[in-house]
Amino acid sequence: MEFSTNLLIFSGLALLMIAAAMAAVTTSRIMRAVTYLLFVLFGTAGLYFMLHYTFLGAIQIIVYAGGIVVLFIFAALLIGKGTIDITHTSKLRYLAGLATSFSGLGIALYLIRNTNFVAEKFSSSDIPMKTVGTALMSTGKHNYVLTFEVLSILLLACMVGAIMIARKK
Amino acid sequence: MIIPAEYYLILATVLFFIGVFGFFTRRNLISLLISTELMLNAVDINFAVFNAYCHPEHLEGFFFTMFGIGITAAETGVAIAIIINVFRNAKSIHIKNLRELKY
Amino acid sequence: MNILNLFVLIPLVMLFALWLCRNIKQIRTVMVAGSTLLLALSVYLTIDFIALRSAGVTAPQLYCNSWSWFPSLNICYSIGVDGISVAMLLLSSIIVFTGTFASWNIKPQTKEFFLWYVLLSLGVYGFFITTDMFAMFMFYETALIPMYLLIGVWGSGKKEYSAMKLTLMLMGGSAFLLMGILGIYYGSGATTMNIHEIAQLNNIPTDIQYIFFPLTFIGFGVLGALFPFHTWSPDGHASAPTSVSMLHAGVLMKLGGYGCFRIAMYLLPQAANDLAWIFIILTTISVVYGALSAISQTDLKYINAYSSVSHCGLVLFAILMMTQTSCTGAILQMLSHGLMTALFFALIGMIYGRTHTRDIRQMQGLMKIMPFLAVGYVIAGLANLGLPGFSGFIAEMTIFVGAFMVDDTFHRAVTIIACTSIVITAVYILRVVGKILYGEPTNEEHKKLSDATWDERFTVICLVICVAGLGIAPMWVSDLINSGVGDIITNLRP
Amino acid sequence: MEFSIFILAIPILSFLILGLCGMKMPHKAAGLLGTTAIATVAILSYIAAAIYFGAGRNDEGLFPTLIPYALQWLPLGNTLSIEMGIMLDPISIMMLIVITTVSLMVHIYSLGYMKGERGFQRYYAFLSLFTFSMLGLVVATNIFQMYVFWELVGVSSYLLIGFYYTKPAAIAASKKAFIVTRFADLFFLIGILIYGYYTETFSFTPTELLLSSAATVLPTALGLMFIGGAGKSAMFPLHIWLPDAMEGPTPVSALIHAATMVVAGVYLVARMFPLFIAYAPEVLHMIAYVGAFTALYAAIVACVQTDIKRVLAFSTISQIAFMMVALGVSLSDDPHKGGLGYMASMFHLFTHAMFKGLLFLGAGAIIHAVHSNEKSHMGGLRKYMPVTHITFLIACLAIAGIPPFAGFFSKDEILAACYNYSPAMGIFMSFVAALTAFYMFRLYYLIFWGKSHYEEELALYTAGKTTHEPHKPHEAPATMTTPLIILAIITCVAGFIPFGKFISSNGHAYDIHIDAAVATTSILLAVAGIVIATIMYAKGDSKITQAINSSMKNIINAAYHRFYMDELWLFVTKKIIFNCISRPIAWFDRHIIDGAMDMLAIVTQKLGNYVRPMQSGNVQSYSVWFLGGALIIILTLIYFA
Repeated sequence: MEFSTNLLIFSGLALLMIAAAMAAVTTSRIMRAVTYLLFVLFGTAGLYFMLHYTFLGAIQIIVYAGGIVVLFIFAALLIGKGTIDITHTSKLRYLAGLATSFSGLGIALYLIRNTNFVAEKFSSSDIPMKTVGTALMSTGKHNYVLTFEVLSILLLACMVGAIMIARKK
Repeated sequence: MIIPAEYYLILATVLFFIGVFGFFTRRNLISLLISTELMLNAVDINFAVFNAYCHPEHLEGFFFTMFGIGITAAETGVAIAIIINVFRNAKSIHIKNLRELKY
Repeated sequence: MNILNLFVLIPLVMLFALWLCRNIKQIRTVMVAGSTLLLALSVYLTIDFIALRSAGVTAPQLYCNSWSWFPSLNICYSIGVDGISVAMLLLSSIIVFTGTFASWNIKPQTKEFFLWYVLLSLGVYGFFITTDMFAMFMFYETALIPMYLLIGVWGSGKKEYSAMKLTLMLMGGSAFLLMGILGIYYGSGATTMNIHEIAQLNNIPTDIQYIFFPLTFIGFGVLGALFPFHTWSPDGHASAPTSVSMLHAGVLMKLGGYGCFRIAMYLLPQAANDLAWIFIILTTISVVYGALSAISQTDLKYINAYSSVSHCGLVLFAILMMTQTSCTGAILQMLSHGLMTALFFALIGMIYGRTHTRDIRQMQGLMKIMPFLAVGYVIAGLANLGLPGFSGFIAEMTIFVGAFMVDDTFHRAVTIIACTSIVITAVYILRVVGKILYGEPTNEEHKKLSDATWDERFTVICLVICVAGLGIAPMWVSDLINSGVGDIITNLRP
Repeated sequence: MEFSIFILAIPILSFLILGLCGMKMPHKAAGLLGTTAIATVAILSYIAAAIYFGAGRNDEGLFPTLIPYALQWLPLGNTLSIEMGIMLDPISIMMLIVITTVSLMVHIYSLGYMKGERGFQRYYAFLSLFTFSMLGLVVATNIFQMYVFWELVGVSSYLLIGFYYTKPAAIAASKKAFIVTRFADLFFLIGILIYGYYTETFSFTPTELLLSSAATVLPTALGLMFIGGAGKSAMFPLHIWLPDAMEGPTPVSALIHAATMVVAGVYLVARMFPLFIAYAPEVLHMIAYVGAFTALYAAIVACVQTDIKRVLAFSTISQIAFMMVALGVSLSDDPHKGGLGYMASMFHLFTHAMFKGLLFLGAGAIIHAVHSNEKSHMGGLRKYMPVTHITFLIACLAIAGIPPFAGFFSKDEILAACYNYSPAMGIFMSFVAALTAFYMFRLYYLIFWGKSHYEEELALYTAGKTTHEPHKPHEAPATMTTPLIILAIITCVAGFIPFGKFISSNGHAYDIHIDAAVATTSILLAVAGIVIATIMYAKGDSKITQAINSSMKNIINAAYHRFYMDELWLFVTKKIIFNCISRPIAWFDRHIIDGAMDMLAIVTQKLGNYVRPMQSGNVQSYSVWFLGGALIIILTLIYFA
């Protein structure tokens, strides 16, 4: 039963992600939090695979799991002692955060439940790499070369900026 | 069976609000950043899901997610640079100790 | 070129010139030249105005002109004067002129002081020449804001507190005022902000008038020291530097009375007639209460500030009586009080500059030490208590005679109550004169002090001449004012 | 009569010159300038009087009322306006003569009396100002002009009483004088307002039509005006300022507080007399009662005062009260039918000005000689100051009402008028007249007779008991004695002026005839008073005096303190008005009214402080609020959508 396999995988991923996410925001050690975050990110990549966005999944793993998490780890290591003790805030604020989050969640879920999405056109085939490449590198409607270039420059700028900021005086 | 889009959306929402909760309650700059990542991630999922379920003929959500990931990377880089710098100056990254910038 | 524009242009040029000034000599030159020019201009305007009137020009406003400013809201820069505004312009010029000499040695930051001073006078002049409500409001605000800095920076004593209090209370008043102006504008349904055009339409519904008359009247009344909104006055005056006190009590407080008359009463005649009694009670309280409070004060400036409350109360009181005579009296009282109180504040400033105290218990026998200032003070005091031959007398008498013309018990009673202020005034004036000027000087420090310098003498003499001039020959001013008052009264009492 | 403008112009010019550049002048120049100016004015007044009375009566048998100048000074609405002008009629001419004569005498006298005083020029400037204002007052064409000058004389009086401005008593006295009269003027002003509104004019002679329409309010208006007059003329209970006003230089007391300003109230009532008689006779009689009480009160107080100027001050109050009584007892405007009082009052005003001026100037000469106001420093002065003695005696005889001196004639007319009104009033006033004779001669004996204070001191000094050599009293210089002599001569002859020929209540000539019965009684009573005084005081403190003093200790003590009227006033002003009204109001203003304003500010600030932590800069709490707000908005949208 194909569908049940899918559902099973999805359920597993979902549970993993939620559990990891919760752990990430509650654990008191940064290294652990980062590790839990890593699980969530991997789970997300899994979701992309399930949606047949293989390329996206790959990027997710490479950039997020491979790049960003490493950055976090470095930061945590660099800061060292300061990272150990993550204290939670005052009880009032804790409750306020909890309440807002839950009510937000409730509203969002309510909205999702009561919204009818447009016709399901889900195709279960992978997007060819060529399509992605063409769209990324050409101009015109639904093509993204400009964005791509802008993003490249942004990344460059960020790199330079990060170096400038973090550099020792 | 195709998993209904709602399932994905519900998952993303839950993740998002976990991130929100973290953002509200944590007191450490890196933890805050982690919470932010959670939220961004949830949003990315949504983009992909909507793309896949509603407009598969175009790849807008796909690319949005892609660029989002890219920007997240950039943002994290800068943020971590700042955090390190702050730590270097203030010897702490607990936000309750970081009040000098206000004045 | 309309001559009235010069009243705004000259201060603007002065501002620019002051900005360029490098040393105190240049600053003084600019100030003296500018204020003399303004004085000459207003004297010329007065003469020309009287000439035009006696040549038979009967238009309510002369030298009218209008430039559209913000067309979508019908805001115009429209100007024009009647007898009242001419008189007020003359008063302002005299005070600005003498105030310049009174602040001859102001320190520190002389240049900045005079910049704000000129900006303040710009607002005052602009207020009196415009006939557009919005432009009027704008000039009003222009005059208020510099006051904050002038008191806050160059004042003495609790200056920050006083400046803040004064500004906040006056700004509170102008918030009411803005509501009132908008109410009048929309209530009349007019396509203009011009006061006279709105007055001619005279179609503001009565219920709207009932709402906006109190707002407008209180809005201006705060500046006119209407009880119970007068408390900025003692603190503000006590802290302000001499020339600012002069300008404030002499001219700025008159903006209140003028505005009440010109906008609140003129444009909302129905409500003015029906609601006047409330404000008559308040102003009567002002008159007597201010005078009684003055009796037991010990600070010279407080005494004078409360005296101003009493006298300005009389202005509003007279306006509310709504007879031709009482309103003429009100304008005369504005002129008279402006000159007298400026003289008073100038003298107090000069005395304070020497003795470094304003506490009447610490001064004695100043007549022997500084005869000129002491004689000036006695003259100012006598003028203030309404001695014939000085302006105070004719103003008060015109008001009382005018107020007595309203033939009912309520008005009669309040008039008689207001009359008692002339006795109370005598008490507090003579108390001060007796305490600080007469007797043998007791304070050794004070014995070494010198009498007035030339610039101080000049200020005092100018003002004394004006006060006496108005008091001895009141008929021409009275004629000048009468024509302007007539219009408004006709609107009020059809 | 166009030259009459100079009568006003010269004094004011003299004031301006002396006031502005007097300080740079030598004393002598200033004094001469002032004196010359007033002499010119006096001569002009005499010429004016001569021309006016010389021109004779018109067809109706009246002296015409001339108004050589009148200009509109201040228009007040459509009907009313204040005019400034000059009006000449018999009483204003009479006043001109009185004022200029006494003023001239005082000017001359002051050359000697004030010699070497600091502020000599200022003194002359103020005298000129006073003369100007007083002249302006009497020639006023309307009630408002009168009020204007009324205030001006008030202020000149204030300035002159406070002439010795370093003396605390003088400062207090000047303040008191001004404030008390100002208080009375308030009523005067209200009276004028009522009068002006209902008669639609400030003129003394409104048209009959307007008057009859205003008839119901006229008594009120006139009554209020009288209160103003009572303040100036020191009627009980507004008299308290006058004795204190003696702190001023003595010539000033002679001019202002004896001869001219204080009779302004009488003049006012006389001015309004036709209206009083026609519309408010009951108010007029009220005036008579007030006057009679004041006369008695002041006479009793005068009997026990020790300061000679105070005695004279109370005597002045008493004599002015006589004038008021005379006006008040008038029953019609015909002197033959009960209107005698008007003429008598004016006559007494005239003669009183002369002999009271003389008394004050004489007192000034004595004070000048002994350097004290107290009777205990005097005694036996007749040897040292013969001229002063003789002139003072003449004045005392005049005021006591002994023929042939001026006072006899005028007082006799007053008493005749009183008897005509009611016998009770006549007897009462005769008694007061006798009291007058008594206290004046008491004063006379205390000053000029009895043991000489100087000789006692000298004896002590020669015996070596004191080291302080007493100052020998000496006769005053010629500048001071000349005015005394002139005034004494006037006092001797003024009674023979056929006063009724010039001034009477209805303007027609009236022959003064002396009522034998009244005259005899009054002379007898006066002589009785003098005899008692002689017995008691001629030889210093006799046994009788001591006996009387000890038997009536309480009354004398009370009278000495003026029956505690000053204390009462002080209680009202200081305790009630200052401490119970003004202080609380000032406190109320600072703490309640201002407190309310401050409270607004404080509340705003508190609110601000309360809200401020929300703007902590803490992004987390911002985001909580943000999300919370967003959620609320979304909920609302969902709810309404």
